[in-house]
Amino acid sequence: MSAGASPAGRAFWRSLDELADDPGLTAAIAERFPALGSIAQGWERRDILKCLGGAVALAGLDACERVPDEEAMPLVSALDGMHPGETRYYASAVELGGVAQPIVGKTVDGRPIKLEGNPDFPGGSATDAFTQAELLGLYDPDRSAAPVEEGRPSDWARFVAAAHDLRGALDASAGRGFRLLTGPVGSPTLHRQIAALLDRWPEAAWHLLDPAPIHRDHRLHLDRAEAIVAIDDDLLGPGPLQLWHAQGWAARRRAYQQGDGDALLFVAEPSPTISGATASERLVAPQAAAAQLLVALAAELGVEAGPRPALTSTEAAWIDSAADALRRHRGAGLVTVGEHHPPALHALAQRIDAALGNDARRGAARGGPQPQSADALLAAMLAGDVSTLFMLDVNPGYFIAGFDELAGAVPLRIHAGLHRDESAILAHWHLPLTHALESWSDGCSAAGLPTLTQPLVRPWLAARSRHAVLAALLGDERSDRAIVRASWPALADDAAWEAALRAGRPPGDVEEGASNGGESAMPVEVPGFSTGLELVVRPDPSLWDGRFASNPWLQELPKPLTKICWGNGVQISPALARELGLENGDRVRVSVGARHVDGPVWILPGQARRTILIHLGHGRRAGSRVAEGVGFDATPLARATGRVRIERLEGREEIATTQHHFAMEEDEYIRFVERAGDRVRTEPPPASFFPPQKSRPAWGMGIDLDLCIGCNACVVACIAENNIPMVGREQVAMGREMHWLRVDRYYSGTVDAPEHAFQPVPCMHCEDAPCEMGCPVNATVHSPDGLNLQIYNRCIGTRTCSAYCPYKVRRFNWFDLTGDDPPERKAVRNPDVTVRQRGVMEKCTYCIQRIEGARIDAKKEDRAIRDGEVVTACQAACPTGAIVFGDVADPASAVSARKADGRDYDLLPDANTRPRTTYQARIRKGDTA
Amino acid sequence: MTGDPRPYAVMAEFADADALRRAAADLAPRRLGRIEAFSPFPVEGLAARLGTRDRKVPAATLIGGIVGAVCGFAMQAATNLDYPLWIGGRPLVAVPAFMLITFELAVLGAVLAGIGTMLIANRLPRFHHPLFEVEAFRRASDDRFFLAVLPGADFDRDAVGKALAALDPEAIYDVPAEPAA
Amino acid sequence: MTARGAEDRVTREIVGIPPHFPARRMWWVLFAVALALLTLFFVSIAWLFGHGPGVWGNNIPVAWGFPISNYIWWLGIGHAGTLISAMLLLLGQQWRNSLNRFAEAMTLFAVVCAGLYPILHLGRPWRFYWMAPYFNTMSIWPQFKSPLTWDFFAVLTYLIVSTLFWYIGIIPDLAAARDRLKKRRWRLFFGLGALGWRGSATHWSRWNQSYRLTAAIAVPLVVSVHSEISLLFAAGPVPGWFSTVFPPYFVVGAAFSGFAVVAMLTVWLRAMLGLHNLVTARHLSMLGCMTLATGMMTAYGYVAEAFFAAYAGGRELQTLLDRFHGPYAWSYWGAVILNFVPIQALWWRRVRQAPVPLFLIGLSAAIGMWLERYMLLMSSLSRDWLESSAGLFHASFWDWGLFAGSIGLFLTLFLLFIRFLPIMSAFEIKEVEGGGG
Amino acid sequence: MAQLFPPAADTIFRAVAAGAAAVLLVLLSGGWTYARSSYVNQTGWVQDQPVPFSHKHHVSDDGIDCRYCHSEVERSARAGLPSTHVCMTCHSQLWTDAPVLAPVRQSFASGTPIRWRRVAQLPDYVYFDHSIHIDRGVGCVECHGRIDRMPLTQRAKPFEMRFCLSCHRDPAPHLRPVAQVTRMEPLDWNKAEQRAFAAKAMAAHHIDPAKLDNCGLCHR
Repeated sequence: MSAGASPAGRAFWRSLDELADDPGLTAAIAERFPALGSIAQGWERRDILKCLGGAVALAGLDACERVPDEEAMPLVSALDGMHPGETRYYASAVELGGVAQPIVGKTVDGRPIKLEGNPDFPGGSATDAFTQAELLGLYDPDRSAAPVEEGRPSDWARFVAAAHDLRGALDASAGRGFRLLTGPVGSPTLHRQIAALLDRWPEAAWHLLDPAPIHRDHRLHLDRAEAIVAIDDDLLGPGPLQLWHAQGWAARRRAYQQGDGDALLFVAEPSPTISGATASERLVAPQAAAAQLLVALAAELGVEAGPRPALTSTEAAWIDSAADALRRHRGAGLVTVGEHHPPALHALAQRIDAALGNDARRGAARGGPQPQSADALLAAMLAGDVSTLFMLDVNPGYFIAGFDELAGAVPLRIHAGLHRDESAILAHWHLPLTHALESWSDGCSAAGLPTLTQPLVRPWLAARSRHAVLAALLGDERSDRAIVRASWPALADDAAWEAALRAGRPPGDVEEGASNGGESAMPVEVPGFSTGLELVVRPDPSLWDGRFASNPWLQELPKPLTKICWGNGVQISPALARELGLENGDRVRVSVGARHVDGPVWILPGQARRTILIHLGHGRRAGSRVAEGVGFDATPLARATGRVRIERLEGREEIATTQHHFAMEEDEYIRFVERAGDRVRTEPPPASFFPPQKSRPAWGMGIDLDLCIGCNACVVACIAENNIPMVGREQVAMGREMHWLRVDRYYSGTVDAPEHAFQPVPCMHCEDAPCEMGCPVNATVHSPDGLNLQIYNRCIGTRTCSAYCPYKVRRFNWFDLTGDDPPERKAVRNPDVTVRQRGVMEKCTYCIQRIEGARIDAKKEDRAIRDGEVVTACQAACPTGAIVFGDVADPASAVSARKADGRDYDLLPDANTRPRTTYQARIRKGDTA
Repeated sequence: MTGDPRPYAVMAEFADADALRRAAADLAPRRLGRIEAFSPFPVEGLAARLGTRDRKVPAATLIGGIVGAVCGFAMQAATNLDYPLWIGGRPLVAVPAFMLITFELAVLGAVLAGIGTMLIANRLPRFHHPLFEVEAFRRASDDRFFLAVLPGADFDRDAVGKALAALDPEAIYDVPAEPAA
Repeated sequence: MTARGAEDRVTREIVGIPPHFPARRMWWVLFAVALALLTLFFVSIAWLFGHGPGVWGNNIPVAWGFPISNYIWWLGIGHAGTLISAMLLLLGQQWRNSLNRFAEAMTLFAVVCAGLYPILHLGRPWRFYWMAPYFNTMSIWPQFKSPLTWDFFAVLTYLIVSTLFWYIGIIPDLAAARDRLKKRRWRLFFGLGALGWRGSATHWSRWNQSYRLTAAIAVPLVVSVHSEISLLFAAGPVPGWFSTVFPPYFVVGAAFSGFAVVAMLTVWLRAMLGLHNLVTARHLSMLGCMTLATGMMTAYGYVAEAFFAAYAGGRELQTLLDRFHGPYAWSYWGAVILNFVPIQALWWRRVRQAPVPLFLIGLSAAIGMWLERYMLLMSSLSRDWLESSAGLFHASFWDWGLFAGSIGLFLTLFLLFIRFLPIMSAFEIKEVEGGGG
Repeated sequence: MAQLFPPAADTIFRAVAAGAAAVLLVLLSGGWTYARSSYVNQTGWVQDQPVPFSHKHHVSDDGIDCRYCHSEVERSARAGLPSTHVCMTCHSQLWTDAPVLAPVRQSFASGTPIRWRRVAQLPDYVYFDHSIHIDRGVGCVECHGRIDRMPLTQRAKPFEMRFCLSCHRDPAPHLRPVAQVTRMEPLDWNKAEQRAFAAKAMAAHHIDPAKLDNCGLCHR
């Protein structure tokens, strides 16, 4: 079959196998589903027990069971103002890649159980997936619990002693041979401490290891840009800046929807990213073509004199419309290039902006000492100039291939980190760090505002914060709270300090450099046209640079484009796959020069023909039981140079994905309108036997597919809020993931340059819900306020509801998924949500616990629930505000306004279920022309 | 054999169904006592001839069916009204949806009542019975046919004996009454 | 007096089987096999209860897997017994008398197998009784608008009714065995079952009334039961299910598979117990005819279903095409071929009367109908509305284990039945031969 | 010839049948009573506590208001067991060396909590909120019974779903002025007065019993 347009207008296909319409497909799929999954392997002993358990469970028909006895242990002395069972919120921040993500942490009985955005920050009201998942990181059972010396358990006292001696030696030698290696540093305090260290030991050096570069010198204000040209730059993609960029983009896009200006996004990229999927015009171009394109753009706009490089017709067309858009939006445009490209390109991009008078890019101020590169460190180590290597919250042992040999030559190696990872096992000293949620610190948000980080909970492990560790090294006795506070003279008096803590930020504003310009012209060398393969290594959309590999929520989070969980693949283009006769899951070897990695192939529509993409962050070798051995490690190739080759290996390797591949269906799951203001074609709802629902309030949800960028923040937020269990690779492969909210990804158009679209799918809370019809025991019924309830304790697990559900949003507990959780994992659970038993169905509840909370508060004040008082977890997290929730019976509510939009439509109208969750069609173009 | 205590019955044995039919037809009008016939399989119209046919079973079946149906529907309606729950937008008392269980319970009621009545009216189970005293009666379930005259008010053993003998049976037996009775 | 001889022979041949069982060795071999499978059945259940339904291949979207398709298959087989026994009784088809007893037994045991599946398939089987309305401290009731509740009542009723029907049918033969046999323990065994049946004309007339009335009720019952099973599918808005053709389609298919299995059992018992006088070529031929007839009706069901789907277009058509050449095409074509092609041979009397071919045709029909149930379930659920949630079902070892186990359960019960009870309705055969009617 | 069954057979059979029926009946009614027994719903059971705390003494003799110790009840979903500190506010003056209070003092000294056995306890899948019930004027006594008459604390009412529903479906008899919620003696009201007040209260608070047995109210 072909991907031709259907009568309905759009023909969506999910992925290649169906376009390929491969006869061997069935066989391939058969291999993808191991009949027994994980159960088969190595459970024997527990099997016996479980069987007994089963027998017992059945014998003692717990019909009229006694509630088992329980003990209550009241506090000895109530902490100041602390009420048992009371929920408290703390403003704080977590850091990723040196960028602080402002949060408000929700704690119950002193346990942090949910992170939300901090609306006091511009663009801080939401969160991204990583920030949501930091919560689970706090409770990671594999975090290292105590210092380790020479592989033996040790304690801080011994380290302090050791540090004392070291200090003496370094003071004597002015710090000769001492090297500090860190990741990107955003915390002023940490920066200050490092500066102090370098002052004290002039001979010492500070190096930076940043495997996932992001825009640091500049701050992009996408909300000011009506036309954005991003060349191989995943602006909206995962990472420290995602939230900032996404909110900027959404602000602009919402304005455009209201008819205020344009919101155009031109993306040229080697492999699909969510930016490309969101773009109004996406160009498939290899990474090597970036320079060409930029120069061409410059030439087209008359910024650079000189010949316009040779381009393919599609490239030329793209350049033309991009240039045209930039011209039309002089002063309100933006040209960016991916941070991994050489400075010359950035300079050129800025010159273009300067020429057009665009001011969406602002310089980000940077003061104090700047780190040297990691390569410099490696050189020094090679030369034997390093006597002490202090690795602070960074993992060179994983990122730098062959680091272990080099490190072997260093006499003293100290590592401080959350896990006993690849670098920790190379070190003489491993020092456990506290998690951000249990530390004092500060930082700088993506918007450029200073943040304060305060502990939501007292550390329960013998861990210390980064500041305390450095302080210990420098012989500073103060508590890290004092250290941090010392960085903020403005907060000297306690009132100011507490106010700042409540706000999560010290007073003070963004200090921004001038908008761009003044960039000296650097020679841009444009690589010649090559027929060879190119390898692109990027941070993983779910695991980033691998720091999240120990986080099950993120391991099981389907990557936006591939929907792969628990692993990675060698992503190649359909064309290349055809050429090499490869199918999803075939093992291949990718070599660059002398280095190579082996892994299974994943064919990704819309990837540049000769580009191979591999995600970092997998194949971790140490640090966490969750991380180890998942996927394969791409770091050997990350820094390698030479010719890129790919060859087929024997055998296949199953890749677990949450989407399965079948022939397309001619359907309008995702509807499009051409421009803002257009109305989507909707047919009148088919007749129904049953009276329309009348309820007040009538809860409903609207999801704007034009704002949704498929970033997965909502999915992780839902997991965190609703105690959703993770099931692991085999079960996902069997189609048993438990996510209540999933983000579907559809393609349309051609395989080589398809159109992408995302669609978050929670429960539709149908008014005429088929699932309710099916349940024989009244376990799923309708509430007076129009919710489709799922009563876990009444459910007997007939699964009829799921069979009848047209949207397949219901999830089933095929096993006991929660019983064996370690205490840490139990501690993260939301006490307001029932933990589901084995054998019961579950699904999205519209966060009924939040509704009930709001209802009770409103009841106490004898008023109706206000619009916006109930915010679902997904809605709260959504960086672009695509999700709106509220009372659809109230015409004044935000959700009613959203549904009144001409782009509003029901999913699967012919199922005639009268869904309460509706979608707003995506707008294909970004301009009003 | 005169002078014996009154037997439970006097019984004649026949070789086939027709003989039994004839005998029954012959004896039924004469007032010798209650007449009962025994055969290894239902013999058409025999009960009618003997006037022991009744319609208890059909009546019970009908009543049982009606009761079952009513209870069935009432149960469904009542439970739905007792805890009114909103199911898929359906009306609370959804008559079409209730019909199936109503029918099933009607069937159940009818069958239970019918078969129950059959057993009770036939006084079954009855493991010990005077007739089983007669060795030959064991063939009643195999290939022999019996006609028994049970003593009425004015019982004349000889008259009965003669009457039976006149039907030229294979044999005639006295079925002794229960020692206790 | 040929009649007497005949009656006597009938009694001897049928009632004599338990005490003087003809094929003891064969029986023991089969029984051992059955017990082995039964053990597998219990092991599968223990494993299931130990781990949860996840030991099967089920997933989302295919939340129903083997248990439900096997449930429907077993129940369908069951129906033939009742039909043969009740419907043919009312139609006065006397040839049924040689078959109805063990056909009914087959019904009972098939229904037992079927009835276990829905309970085992639950996520929390120890809560199955919540399907029943009883006064509980939660003051909550079953949901009577759900097809599952309908099924619960239907299957329960069906089990009770067919048990009673079978039992009152066997009473006179138990009496015959009681009176006929020499050994006291046998006589006590049958005597207890016979409830002191004496065969008096009055008893017979009442017995006749209730037997025929029950038969008259059982026929619509069978239809209703399998119609309700079909509603389990048809009540859900699932492409390929949501169709009015389902009830008749299911009932006919059920009868078809049932007659097929009866044919197999008949051929087997006839050979094993040497019942050639009682089960004549005519009986085989009649069975062949029934199988052929219902088979052709089933074939019509396929055509009708395909037509409706094509006529409806849209998703229904999509699902139909999926069935033709989707991942489950093998089961669709398997069903069509096995159910349609072999039975065509039954147009010829010579084939109908030849035991081995008849057995094989029955076998193919039984397998074919199993494939049909499998196809109907999987092909619709695995890809219903949203492309994103499409997913395949692959049976696990424990799926097969439980299925094989349930066959073991059936065989065990059936073997015990033929070993210890009169497997044919002796008195009715006599009635025909002895001119009682 | 000898009969297959002795004359007694029928009697025996009937006896056995009757017996079976009786056993069945006993089982059913047994199950019924068990499910509703105080063993299952744990009403009237006294668990041995680390300290033999007497509500009777503290409430009726000393006249301490419930909220003095259960301070959260108006604010939070949980009533909150008092911290050792609260006990010691009095018992640092009174009974300072009473042996029965040793665990309290020991807890206070060592900072280890007292391990009480829970008496009023709901399954984890039931979400009961004290604050809203108090706010609506549902007296403590409605669920906890005459706690002021309990030398040793025990569960007064069966915490079964039907118990909750009985009130949720007909709140009227169970409502009282908020000022009176902690009062243990019955209000000196006759039925009419009770009904009248309830009618007013339910109107004022928009309490609609039709919506009060919504499953989602308690089960999330």
